[in-house]
Amino acid sequence: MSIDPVILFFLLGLIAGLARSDLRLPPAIYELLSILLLLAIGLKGGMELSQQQMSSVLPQMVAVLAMGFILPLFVYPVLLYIGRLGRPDAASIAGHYGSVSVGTYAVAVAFLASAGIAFEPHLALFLVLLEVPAIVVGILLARGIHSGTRWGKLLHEIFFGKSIVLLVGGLLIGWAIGPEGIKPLEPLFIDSFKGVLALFLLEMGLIAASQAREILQRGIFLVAFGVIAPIPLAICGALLGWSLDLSVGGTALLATLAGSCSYIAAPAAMRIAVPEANPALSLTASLGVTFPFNIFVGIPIYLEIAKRLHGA
Amino acid sequence: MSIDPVILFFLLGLIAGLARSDLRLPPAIYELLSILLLLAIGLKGGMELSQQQMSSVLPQMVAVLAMGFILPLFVYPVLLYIGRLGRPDAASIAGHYGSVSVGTYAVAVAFLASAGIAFEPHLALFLVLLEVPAIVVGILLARGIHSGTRWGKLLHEIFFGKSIVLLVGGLLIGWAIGPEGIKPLEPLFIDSFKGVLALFLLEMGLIAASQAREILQRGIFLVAFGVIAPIPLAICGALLGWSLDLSVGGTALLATLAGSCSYIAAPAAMRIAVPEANPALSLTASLGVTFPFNIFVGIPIYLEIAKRLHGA
Amino acid sequence: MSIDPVILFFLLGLIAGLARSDLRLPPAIYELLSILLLLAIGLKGGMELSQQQMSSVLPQMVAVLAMGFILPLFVYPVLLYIGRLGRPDAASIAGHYGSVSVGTYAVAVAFLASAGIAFEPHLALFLVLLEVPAIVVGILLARGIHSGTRWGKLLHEIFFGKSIVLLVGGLLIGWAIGPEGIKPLEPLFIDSFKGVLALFLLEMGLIAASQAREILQRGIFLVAFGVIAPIPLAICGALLGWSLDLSVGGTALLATLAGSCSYIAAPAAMRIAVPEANPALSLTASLGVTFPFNIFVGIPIYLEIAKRLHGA
Amino acid sequence: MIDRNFKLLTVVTEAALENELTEALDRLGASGYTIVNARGRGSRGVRDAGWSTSSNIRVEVICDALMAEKIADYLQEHYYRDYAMVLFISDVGIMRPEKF
Amino acid sequence: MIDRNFKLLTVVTEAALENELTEALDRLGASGYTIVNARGRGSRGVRDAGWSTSSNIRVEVICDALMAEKIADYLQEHYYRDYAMVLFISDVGIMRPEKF
Amino acid sequence: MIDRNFKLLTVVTEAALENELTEALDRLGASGYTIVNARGRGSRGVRDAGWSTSSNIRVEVICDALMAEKIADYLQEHYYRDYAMVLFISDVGIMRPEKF
Ligand SMILES: Nc1ncnc2c1ncn2[C@@H]1O[C@H](COP(=O)(O)O)[C@@H](O)[C@H]1O
Ligand SMILES: Nc1ncnc2c1ncn2[C@@H]1O[C@H](COP(=O)(O)O)[C@@H](O)[C@H]1O
Ligand SMILES: Nc1ncnc2c1ncn2[C@@H]1O[C@H](COP(=O)(O)O)[C@@H](O)[C@H]1O
Ligand code: NA
Ligand code: NA
Ligand code: NA
Repeated sequence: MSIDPVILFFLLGLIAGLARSDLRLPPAIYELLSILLLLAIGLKGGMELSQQQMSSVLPQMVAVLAMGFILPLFVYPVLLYIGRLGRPDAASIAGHYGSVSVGTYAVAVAFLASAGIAFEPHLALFLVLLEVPAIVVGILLARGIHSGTRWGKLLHEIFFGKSIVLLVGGLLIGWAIGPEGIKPLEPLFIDSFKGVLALFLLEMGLIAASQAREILQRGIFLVAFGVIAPIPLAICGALLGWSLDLSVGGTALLATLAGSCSYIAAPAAMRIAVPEANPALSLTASLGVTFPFNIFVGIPIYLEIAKRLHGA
Repeated sequence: MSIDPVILFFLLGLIAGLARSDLRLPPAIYELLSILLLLAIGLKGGMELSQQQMSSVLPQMVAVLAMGFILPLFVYPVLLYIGRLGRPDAASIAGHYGSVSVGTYAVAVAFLASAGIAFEPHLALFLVLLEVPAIVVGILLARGIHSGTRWGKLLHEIFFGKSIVLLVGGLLIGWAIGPEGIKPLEPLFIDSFKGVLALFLLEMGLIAASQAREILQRGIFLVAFGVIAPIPLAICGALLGWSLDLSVGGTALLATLAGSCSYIAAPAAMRIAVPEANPALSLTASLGVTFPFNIFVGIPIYLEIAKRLHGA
Repeated sequence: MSIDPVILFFLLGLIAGLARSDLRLPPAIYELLSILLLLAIGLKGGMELSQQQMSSVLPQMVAVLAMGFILPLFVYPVLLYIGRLGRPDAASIAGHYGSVSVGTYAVAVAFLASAGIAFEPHLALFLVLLEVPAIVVGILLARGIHSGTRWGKLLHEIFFGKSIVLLVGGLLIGWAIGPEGIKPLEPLFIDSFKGVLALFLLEMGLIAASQAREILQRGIFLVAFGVIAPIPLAICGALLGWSLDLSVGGTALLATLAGSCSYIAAPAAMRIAVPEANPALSLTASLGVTFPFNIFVGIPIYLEIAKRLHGA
Repeated sequence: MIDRNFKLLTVVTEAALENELTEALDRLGASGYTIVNARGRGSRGVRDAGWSTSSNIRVEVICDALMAEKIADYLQEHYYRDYAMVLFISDVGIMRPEKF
Repeated sequence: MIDRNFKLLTVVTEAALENELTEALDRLGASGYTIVNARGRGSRGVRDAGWSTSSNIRVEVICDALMAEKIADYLQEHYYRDYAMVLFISDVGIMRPEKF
Repeated sequence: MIDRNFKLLTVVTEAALENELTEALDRLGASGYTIVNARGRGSRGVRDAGWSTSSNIRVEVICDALMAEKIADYLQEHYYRDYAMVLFISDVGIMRPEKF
């Protein structure tokens, strides 16, 4: 099972960062890359969805949404009782791990494409559905229901956060214009996808490297958690995918989503809603440990799990 | 008559902005997109011009240039006497509406391409020709001829403003290298054009949304003006195009140019040359009202007008 | 011998800059463009190298590396005795001219491609090898061996400077993934190469123009040096290439490398290691004189030299 | 023509707080503010990234002494414990005092 | 070694004025200036955009009291009425006073 | 609640010095610093570019008078001769003085 080229760019970034190179992507470029990725995933998914009947997808959507609410509840007690973290930190990290990572999803999509394995178009929809619920549950775990949290404002910020807006916007546009309409947009959004992903991963490697000192300081638990937690989460995802009759590719992707953890939407929301939680903890686990673990080791494992479940 | 995909990106930006999403394109990216658009329009036009005889185009150019000087004179009295705006504001807005919008032109080009309607390559030249004269007239209307305006400095700044430089530079390069020479540049400049335009319109939608409060405050006249003014202006353009024997597509594009209004070159020039004019007024009308009106409603109307004139 | 289209973009930038246009590429975009160029050159070279036997290349690499150490030693006395510059300035400029320019290399590659002339893939390797040695020699010339220079830190900064990291990283990735693996990356990195180079040269033109005043002030010697020095340097490169049995294209490229001079890695390193040297002197000669000289006049000459040497 | 009785209050804090902060300044009655992007190091480590979660903003408010104290107190109460934040106040002279 | 008799004049204004402003500073004889991009809110509303027509710059000039007044007067006369602009002056100590 | 005995030291210098400078500040014992990108003009001409070799940074350090002098002396000794650099110091009041 050969490594996907794009992952080498993550490695390059990681090594450059650890070697304290002055290589850096300007913030504006990082923004551009993530905008392109989010729109591309949305557009492609939406365009393919436009050729499907939605009625069969609806029950699946409900099940996936439910999983989004439940996953952080598995993670929280582990952090609280085994990790002995304080309530805000445990809740915040649970929210991160219940939510999903667009970067990880994109690598998995590239991985499946290289392996020639198809998947259902509505996985892009599941990506959107899984982003928010866990964050809400994480905040609830930290603050309780009757707290002074300004939910209206908070939910607004989560739902209209740029990643949701671009994913949903892309989905709707892709769905509205269909395969014909998307043609003139393909050179920038679809054909360049892997190149954009490569640059994005280069930057992710640089960021992961900048977490290195934190990782050493935070000690063994956080690293162990970051490496081990994704597996049971991904198994939940795989089981759900399998029971929803997804294809092998779809099952592997849903497993990847469950096993991935947020580093854009969740940190931003948690910083405002659970300020007592230390953002260095969650970001280190998420970006410094789990993200690299998933793209190097996790995704192939999740595909293997999906294959076994389907008896392939 | 179906909506062009790129316009949906404007809608997405508009909705995200009105919903106060944190989605934002970094300034540097906005700059990059406009540089790419301007160069692409110039290169394409120049390349096609290189295969034409220029002698037939020259008289047309003079006529179009003349229109550029005259259009603001139609607009000014309306603003002064009906709109009851002060002289600087009326003059500044007249300058904006007499000049042209590159974004609107690009959308119209995409619209014609989708509809399979051809147009003369020198329309890109007309775009350049129409940019400056109205701005000069607007300044004259505001300050009179004998004022202390430092014309030398001002004209320099207008003529060497980046939009003119990139358009003219692109035209000349495209013209020099011809269809063969442009091939290696096509992936970035030509093939990606629609994708770049889509992102550009996303940002324009966000900016238009940020004008919303202004629009409500400025009252009905500005909105009415922004919606109504483009039509007679576009009719002037269409009549000129028709009498110059342009094709249906060319006529529609010249109508679009006449009906569009500047939001890059004119605001910058007016801010320096007519500081008493309130920039919020002109920008709100131009970006907040007329630009969206043109791309959603105006362009199809202008094409229809062009068709009628040509008895098609 | 027709001019390559991309060079026209340099001219456009130069004219715009001299005419004091407000055209400017945002720093972030300049960064993006150079990252894309460096990665593209590395990837392409590495991919082609993956199909070669490396054993034959190794002796060539040693010879090229040696040239990198020797070239600045030719330049230094000229600057010191004829130019009557101080030791730090002479040493710093010698380091610049012994090192290489990625932009010049890219233009030469484009030039050869237009002319349909092939070259060995390991020229990209030579580009990497030639970047560092001359900088080290330049610093040694300025400070001597026993000075307080913190060599460890300095070498680290040079070797892990972003241009080396991206070039070497690209080479290794390209080499690892080969022609098959690079396919999905081609739209962004390979197909867009010329477009990216065009924008890069636009910015280089603007920067060169900003050196104009310096050039006038610095007097005739610096200009003469910037125009004349590249020729003998390039001849050294051509002779080496020819004696190493490189093809005509390879010889021309090695000549170009030798005749080009650094404006990214060298200025950054010299500013820290030889602070007494006036950065305006070296940058003016390098960017303001030699770079334009090379892309307009030098490269065709170097190709001619290569042809003559090969008796073609 | 220059009124010397004004204060310049400067806050360096996490970029994620920008919205909350400007809303608070509006509510507290500041006549305006100026923001630039920044990076830095402090007791919460290095904050230097593209990454909005670990970059800073630098906010300036010109106001009278009373307002400066009001804002400082508000920030102290709401943000000092949980956020990377530094605040300093200096004396400035301004023109058009009626504006602030 | 530190000379306390200097002024730091800071102007926050429209980005569109940058060229005019720096030319004016040259003409008036300022020994230099430092500029950063900024955004903000004031009496002319929110100025916060990629968009150069509605973004700000923040310009600093170190100079003696006389020059500070001269610059402040010039700006007041030429720009205060029509442009978004805020100006404040504070006391600073500098090294190498001969430079300014 | 506000302690008035602090200094704000501001340095405007070449972007190329950022690493060296922050390392020096760490070594000298500054409790932190804030940096923004800047452009400008001074005795070494216009420094205004994307181009890191001719752009500036603006570094601020809050500290007590002793540390301010220490830093100013260090910079003077190491960088004043060869680099574009301007340095000024002003009095500021801060909260949480134990932090600095
Ligand atoms: N002594 C200092 N001088 C200047 N800026 C500081 C100082 N300490 C902290 N900062 C800035 O304030 C931010 C937050 O500080 P802190 O809460 O101490 O982490 C840092 O990231 C710096 O940008
Ligand atoms: N009270 C204030 N404190 C700090 N900055 C201000 C203040 N008022 C205005 N500004 C800045 O100055 C710019 C122009 O102000 P104005 O002319 O009042 O619109 C604003 O966009 C802000 O960036
Ligand atoms: N009088 C001044 N006021 C404000 N900033 C200055 C002044 N002089 C120099 N600077 C800044 O300090 C940098 C270096 O100055 P210099 O060493 O004089 O070239 C300049 O590029 C400006 O950004
Ligand atoms: Na997850
Ligand atoms: Na018009
Ligand atoms: Na060389």
